[in-house]
Amino acid sequence: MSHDDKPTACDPSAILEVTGLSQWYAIGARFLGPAQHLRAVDNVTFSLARQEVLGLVGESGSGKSTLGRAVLRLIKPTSGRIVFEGQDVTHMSRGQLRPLRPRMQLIFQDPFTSLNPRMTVGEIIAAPLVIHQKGMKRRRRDERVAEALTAVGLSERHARRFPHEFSGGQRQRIGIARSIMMEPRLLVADEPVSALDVSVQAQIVNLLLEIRRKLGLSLLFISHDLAVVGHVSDRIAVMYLGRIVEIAGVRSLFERPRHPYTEALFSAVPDTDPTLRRERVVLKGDLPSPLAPPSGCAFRTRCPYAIPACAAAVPELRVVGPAHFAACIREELELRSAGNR
Amino acid sequence: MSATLRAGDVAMDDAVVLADTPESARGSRPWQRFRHHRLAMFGSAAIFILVLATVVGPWLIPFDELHIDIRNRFAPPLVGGHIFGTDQLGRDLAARLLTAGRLSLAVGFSAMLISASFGTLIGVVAGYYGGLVGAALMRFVDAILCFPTIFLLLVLAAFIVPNVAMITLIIAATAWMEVARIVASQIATLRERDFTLAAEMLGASGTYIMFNELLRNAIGPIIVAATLTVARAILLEAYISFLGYGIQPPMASWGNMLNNAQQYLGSAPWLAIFPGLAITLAVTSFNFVGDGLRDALDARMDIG
Amino acid sequence: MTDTKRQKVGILAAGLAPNRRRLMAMGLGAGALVWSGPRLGWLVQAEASTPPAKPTGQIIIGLSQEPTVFHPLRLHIEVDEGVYFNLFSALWRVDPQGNFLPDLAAEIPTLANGGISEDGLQWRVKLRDNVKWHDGTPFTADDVKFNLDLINNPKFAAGRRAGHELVKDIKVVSPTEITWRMEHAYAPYPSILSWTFLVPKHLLEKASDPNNTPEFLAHPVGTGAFTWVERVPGDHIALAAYSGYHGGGPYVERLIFKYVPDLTVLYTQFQTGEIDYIGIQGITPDHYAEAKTLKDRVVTPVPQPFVENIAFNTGLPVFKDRAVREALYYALDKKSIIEQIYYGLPSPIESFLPPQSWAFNPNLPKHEFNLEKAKQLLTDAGWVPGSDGVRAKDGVRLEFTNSTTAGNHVREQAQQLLQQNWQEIGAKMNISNLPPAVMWGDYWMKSKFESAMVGIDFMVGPDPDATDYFSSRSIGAKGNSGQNTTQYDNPEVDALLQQGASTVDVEKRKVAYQKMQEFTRRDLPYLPIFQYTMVQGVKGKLEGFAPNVNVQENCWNANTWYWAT
Amino acid sequence: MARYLLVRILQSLVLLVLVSLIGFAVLHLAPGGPLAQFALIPGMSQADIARIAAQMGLDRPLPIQYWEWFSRLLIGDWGHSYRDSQPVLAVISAHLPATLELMISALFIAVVLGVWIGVMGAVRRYSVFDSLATIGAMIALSIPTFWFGLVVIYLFSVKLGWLPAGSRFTIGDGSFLDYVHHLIGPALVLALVEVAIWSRYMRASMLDAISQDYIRTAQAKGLPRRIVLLRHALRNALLPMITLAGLELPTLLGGALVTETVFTWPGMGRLFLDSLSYRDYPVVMGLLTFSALLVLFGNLLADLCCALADPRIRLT
Repeated sequence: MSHDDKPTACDPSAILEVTGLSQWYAIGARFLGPAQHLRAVDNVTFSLARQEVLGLVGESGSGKSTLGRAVLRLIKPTSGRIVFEGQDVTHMSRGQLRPLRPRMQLIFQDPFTSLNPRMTVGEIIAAPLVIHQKGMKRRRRDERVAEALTAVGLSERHARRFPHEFSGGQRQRIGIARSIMMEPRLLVADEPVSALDVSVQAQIVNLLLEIRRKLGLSLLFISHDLAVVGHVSDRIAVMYLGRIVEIAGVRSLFERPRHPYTEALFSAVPDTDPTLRRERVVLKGDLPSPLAPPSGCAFRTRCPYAIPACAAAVPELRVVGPAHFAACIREELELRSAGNR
Repeated sequence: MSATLRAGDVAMDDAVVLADTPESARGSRPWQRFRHHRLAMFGSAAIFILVLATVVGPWLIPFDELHIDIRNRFAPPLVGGHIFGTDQLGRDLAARLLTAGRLSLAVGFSAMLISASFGTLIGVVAGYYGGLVGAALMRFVDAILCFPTIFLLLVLAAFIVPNVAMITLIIAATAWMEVARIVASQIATLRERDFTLAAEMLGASGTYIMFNELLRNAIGPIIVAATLTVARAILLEAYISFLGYGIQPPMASWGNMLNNAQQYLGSAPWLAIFPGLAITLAVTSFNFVGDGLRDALDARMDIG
Repeated sequence: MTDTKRQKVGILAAGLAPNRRRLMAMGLGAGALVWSGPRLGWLVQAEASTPPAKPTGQIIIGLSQEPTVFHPLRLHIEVDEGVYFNLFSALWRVDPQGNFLPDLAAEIPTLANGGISEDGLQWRVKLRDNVKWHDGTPFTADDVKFNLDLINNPKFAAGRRAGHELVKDIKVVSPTEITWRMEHAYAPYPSILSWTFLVPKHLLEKASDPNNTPEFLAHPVGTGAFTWVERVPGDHIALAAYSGYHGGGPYVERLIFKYVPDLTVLYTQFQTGEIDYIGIQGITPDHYAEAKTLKDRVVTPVPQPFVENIAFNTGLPVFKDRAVREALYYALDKKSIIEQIYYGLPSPIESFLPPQSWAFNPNLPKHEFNLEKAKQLLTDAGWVPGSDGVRAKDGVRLEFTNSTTAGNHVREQAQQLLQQNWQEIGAKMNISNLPPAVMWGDYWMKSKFESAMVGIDFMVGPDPDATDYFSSRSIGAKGNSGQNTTQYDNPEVDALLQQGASTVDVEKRKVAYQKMQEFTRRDLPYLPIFQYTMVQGVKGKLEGFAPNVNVQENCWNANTWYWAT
Repeated sequence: MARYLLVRILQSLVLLVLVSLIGFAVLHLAPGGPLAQFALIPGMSQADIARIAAQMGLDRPLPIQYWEWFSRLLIGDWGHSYRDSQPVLAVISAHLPATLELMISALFIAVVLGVWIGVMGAVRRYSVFDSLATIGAMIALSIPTFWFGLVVIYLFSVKLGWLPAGSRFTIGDGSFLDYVHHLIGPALVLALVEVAIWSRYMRASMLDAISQDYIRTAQAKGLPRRIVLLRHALRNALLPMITLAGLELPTLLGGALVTETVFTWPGMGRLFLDSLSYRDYPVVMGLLTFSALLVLFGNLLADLCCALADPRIRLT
């Protein structure tokens, strides 16, 4: 495999490049007493092309959300490098980031807590304008709010209401309206539908895709639901215990997963009958504590294909197919794909 | 641009539902709860009457509260047209009681405004920034809370030239910590909410987040604390005036009327009884209202 | 309550030693010392009933201030001296008639007996030989020398040095005889010695720092009629009879000084009999009428040398004009203040001296309450009312603040009455009262006040010499040492003060001071209001009690008190 | 546990330094001083005053004065009173028993009455008793302590003559009964506010306890209501009250000051007021520091008791 095949390559068309990103948290670092480190994100490298939709999938606790927030620089990464639109944002201060904020936005998982309960919907959606376009006339602002509300399928009459008067799906629309107000180039959607009723999920996903198409933005779509991710994404990255274990185009990944964990995730995806859905049924045991991850391949403790060598070293992401990378030493495995169960 | 998206582009079945939601449902719930709180309503009425009486009352009484009639000292209630009697200088007690109330209530309100604003400021900053700044501020609050209020108040009062503004200030200086604590803990919790992160994501400054986003969520507890602070401030004014460090003559406050009255407890008890009842009534009313507001604005019931 | 104490401090601050000065005026100053016999317990003989054979019972003295300093030479306040009289002894003490009575001294030194030389410079004091400190150690002339040296020790925080600093060449001739030389003649010195209580050399000489004697301060040892028992801080001090006392008595087992900070409670306890004697501030005027009717209680108003004044800071433009001061005096309703606010107890006065002083001028113009005259005076002097009724002249408004010790209720009442009086003639007075620790500091001493309500005893030492208060060379605001805080500056008064101080001829002095009182009555740097009267109460069955205007505390002779059986 | 204790004690020490710094600054930056009232003593020259000020160390720069005071404090020397030259600690400890006597008896009344009223109120929620107790507590919290004291004195001392008007004991009597007789008035007055606070907290705590699942389970099992309430609910409801005792210390201390003033009680409050008006800096500083220590200690003790009594609370 050549050096160029590595996903770390500097790509001028990429809107976001992440290199060796780690996010550790010190736990128990109190006055007196030793600290432990929680490796929420550990040495993650990927890039996101313009207008591309990258799905990020993994169990809860795998570090997806942390990664999402780290690339947006809502938190300061422990190490690594984040380049957004050619600018190194890794060490920027809050003040330095402020002018970049309109171009990168986040959609939250929980539409109940991400909207300020004491602000009207109008105020919430107008907030970006208040912050970044201070000189804007109030009437113009109201117009923009009305447009945004209409764009996400709400009515301008709703601007005077408070978030708690809305359903979950509606709230998520409000959140989306807010995040697209400043026409971002990068949108990170952090489990945008997982808190919603199944019936509403599709609407929101479709709204997101619609917006992506209209605005031509890049989307980092984070979800634990492989089916949703598969529906939305161009490419998918699979995370396990803070690391990306496999990253590939949707078709390639769905047809031929190259990491046992990806296979396990497929097994959890409901087929046609939602009542059969039982997540991670093939995995033994619980997710290991991120405070003390297993040596070598972190997945080996739950992997049906684990061999002693798996414990030796942390497997690197390697090219296993066209634009298909996986971090498993057992390349020979023929894993079941999404279809054949 | 968002304008290029039209409503029809996406399915919006769930969006249609809320067309009929009653307008401003949120605004009325606490108010209804408050209106059903009998003591709070009693308190509100009493405060209204007190304020009205102290503002308008002095004009309705045919005596000037400062006019000394030295030969008519210690007239008992109802004698010579003085419904509450006269004081040690022959001044009409009712007139003095009302103008004193004006001052005591004004001191209470102003001290509340100052202490609530300052406490809120400290609390918001401490709660939002946390870390070293927050810890330093909250330790400062703790340190001041270590003093029994009266001790602190007296130490301050013993060293200033007593006038209304200074008295108000020192009362405020000993009453802001509670608000600061409440606000700090509220803000610290709110700070962890996603909407704070959302604001940060929008590129909002710390000041914007603190005062535009977070503060409005802590307003309920602040209002409750502020109401109770008025009650406290009225009491504190009475305490320091009683101990001789408060409002100076000839201006009357309920506290210094009591201070002057205790000497005549045996011979002219009405001098002590009426101001004492006035203080109790005012303070109780504010406490009732505060209690009612606490129930009505209970954050758990309301925040999304 | 606190304010009662502060009220006291206010008066206190006006002069710590009121009564004894009159004694000097009558005694040494007038050159008419009356000798009494060598026995101290003479009063006993005057009593009808007889004291018990051995000390019986206890007496509780109620005080509104707490005695705290038990080293009599240190900085202390008036109330502490009540304890000193019974715990310690001075060389001599003074009786109600103003006579000196030998105490530790065997006799009073005079010109006649050769104790004081013609020029007043050489002193010789003979001491008793039968005096023992409470711990049994004999008292000798060395103790006297030690005390005089201690007062002048620069390292010692002595309360007052006036008079003592003139003492030089102290020689202990024998254990019962001591001599010294005065730097110059100082007539009041015998009086000063009458309240200079002596402390034991043998207990204090070893202290390397004379200020640091915690053992002595906690358990003072003296030669008085009572020994130290205990002090319960904030509550009381207990003394017990000293069997080895050199004078008459004591006839009670215990003497207790009880601290009751609230005058009303103090009175209530006197009423119920918990307290046998009320001292210092006495019974408040509003309780006087009721107190007189109490059974088995003797309640007496006792005149004091304090004069209640309104002091003007004549350094201010508004008070420079004598017409203003005069008009304010005309507009002062003295009668109402005295009769209503003070229940008619104190007596009106025109001078800064009490009528009991030999230099008192009884022929000063009488005060007249006349608002019309006051207005006329102001109008004539060019003070015309402005739109708000307040007069002004040449851009100076007739508006000023009046200050006194905050929390003194009765004074505050008088202030408010004055405020109303003066408002009627177009003078605006604002009340700005201050805590005592602020009021009597630079604010008063350096003339930073505008006007003040203050009770002052103007006499210094034995006589009416008020140089400290009226001489233009005593203005603290101008860097001088003195208490001319009104900044009164009158060359004629300066001359009269000089004249009065430089002669020993009493008649000549009297002329000078009487003339001077005419000037102060005319110029009115102070508006004299009244002479203070204290109402003291004592249980009827307490025998031997003798009010004494010449001392701080009427328990001056508690060694002879006893309960009638 | 030991680590928690250590951390808390260190925190408290930091607070103590802050407290003393604030107190010192306020005291010394204010106008006036301890010698002002001696300035008018006849024969006392301004040079004399300056000399005494220097002997007392009052002429040195404030930071140095503070450092001297503080460094002595560290070795247990709290300085000497300007008034009676006694060590500050001795002065305070001489006034302490009177205050403690008052505070403890008031607290006793408050705990007994407050817990009873609170429990009854919670058990018979919304009954007439409960409503009256609620209103009563609110009014009690609103009555100025000193005024209530005056009313008590007026009624029981002046009018009825049942109680003494002040002081801690009759000199010459001093029997236990005499002490109790004197204590009744001030203790009742001081207890008033505390009863209100305790009953309010107790009611809330008891309501909380009653609504717990296991209480309902116990009731469902048919255990007599009385037993359930007393044995299970009350025990759990009392737990948070331990903390209250610690947190209420400043209020109690402040209340004691006012009560002592009204009843001329020779305690720390009295001492504080006297020392303030004499500008007796060492004693005022000592009292501030001492009360802060007391408060900090109370809080710490409350936390510890709570932790020891309830294993669910982890001290981290």
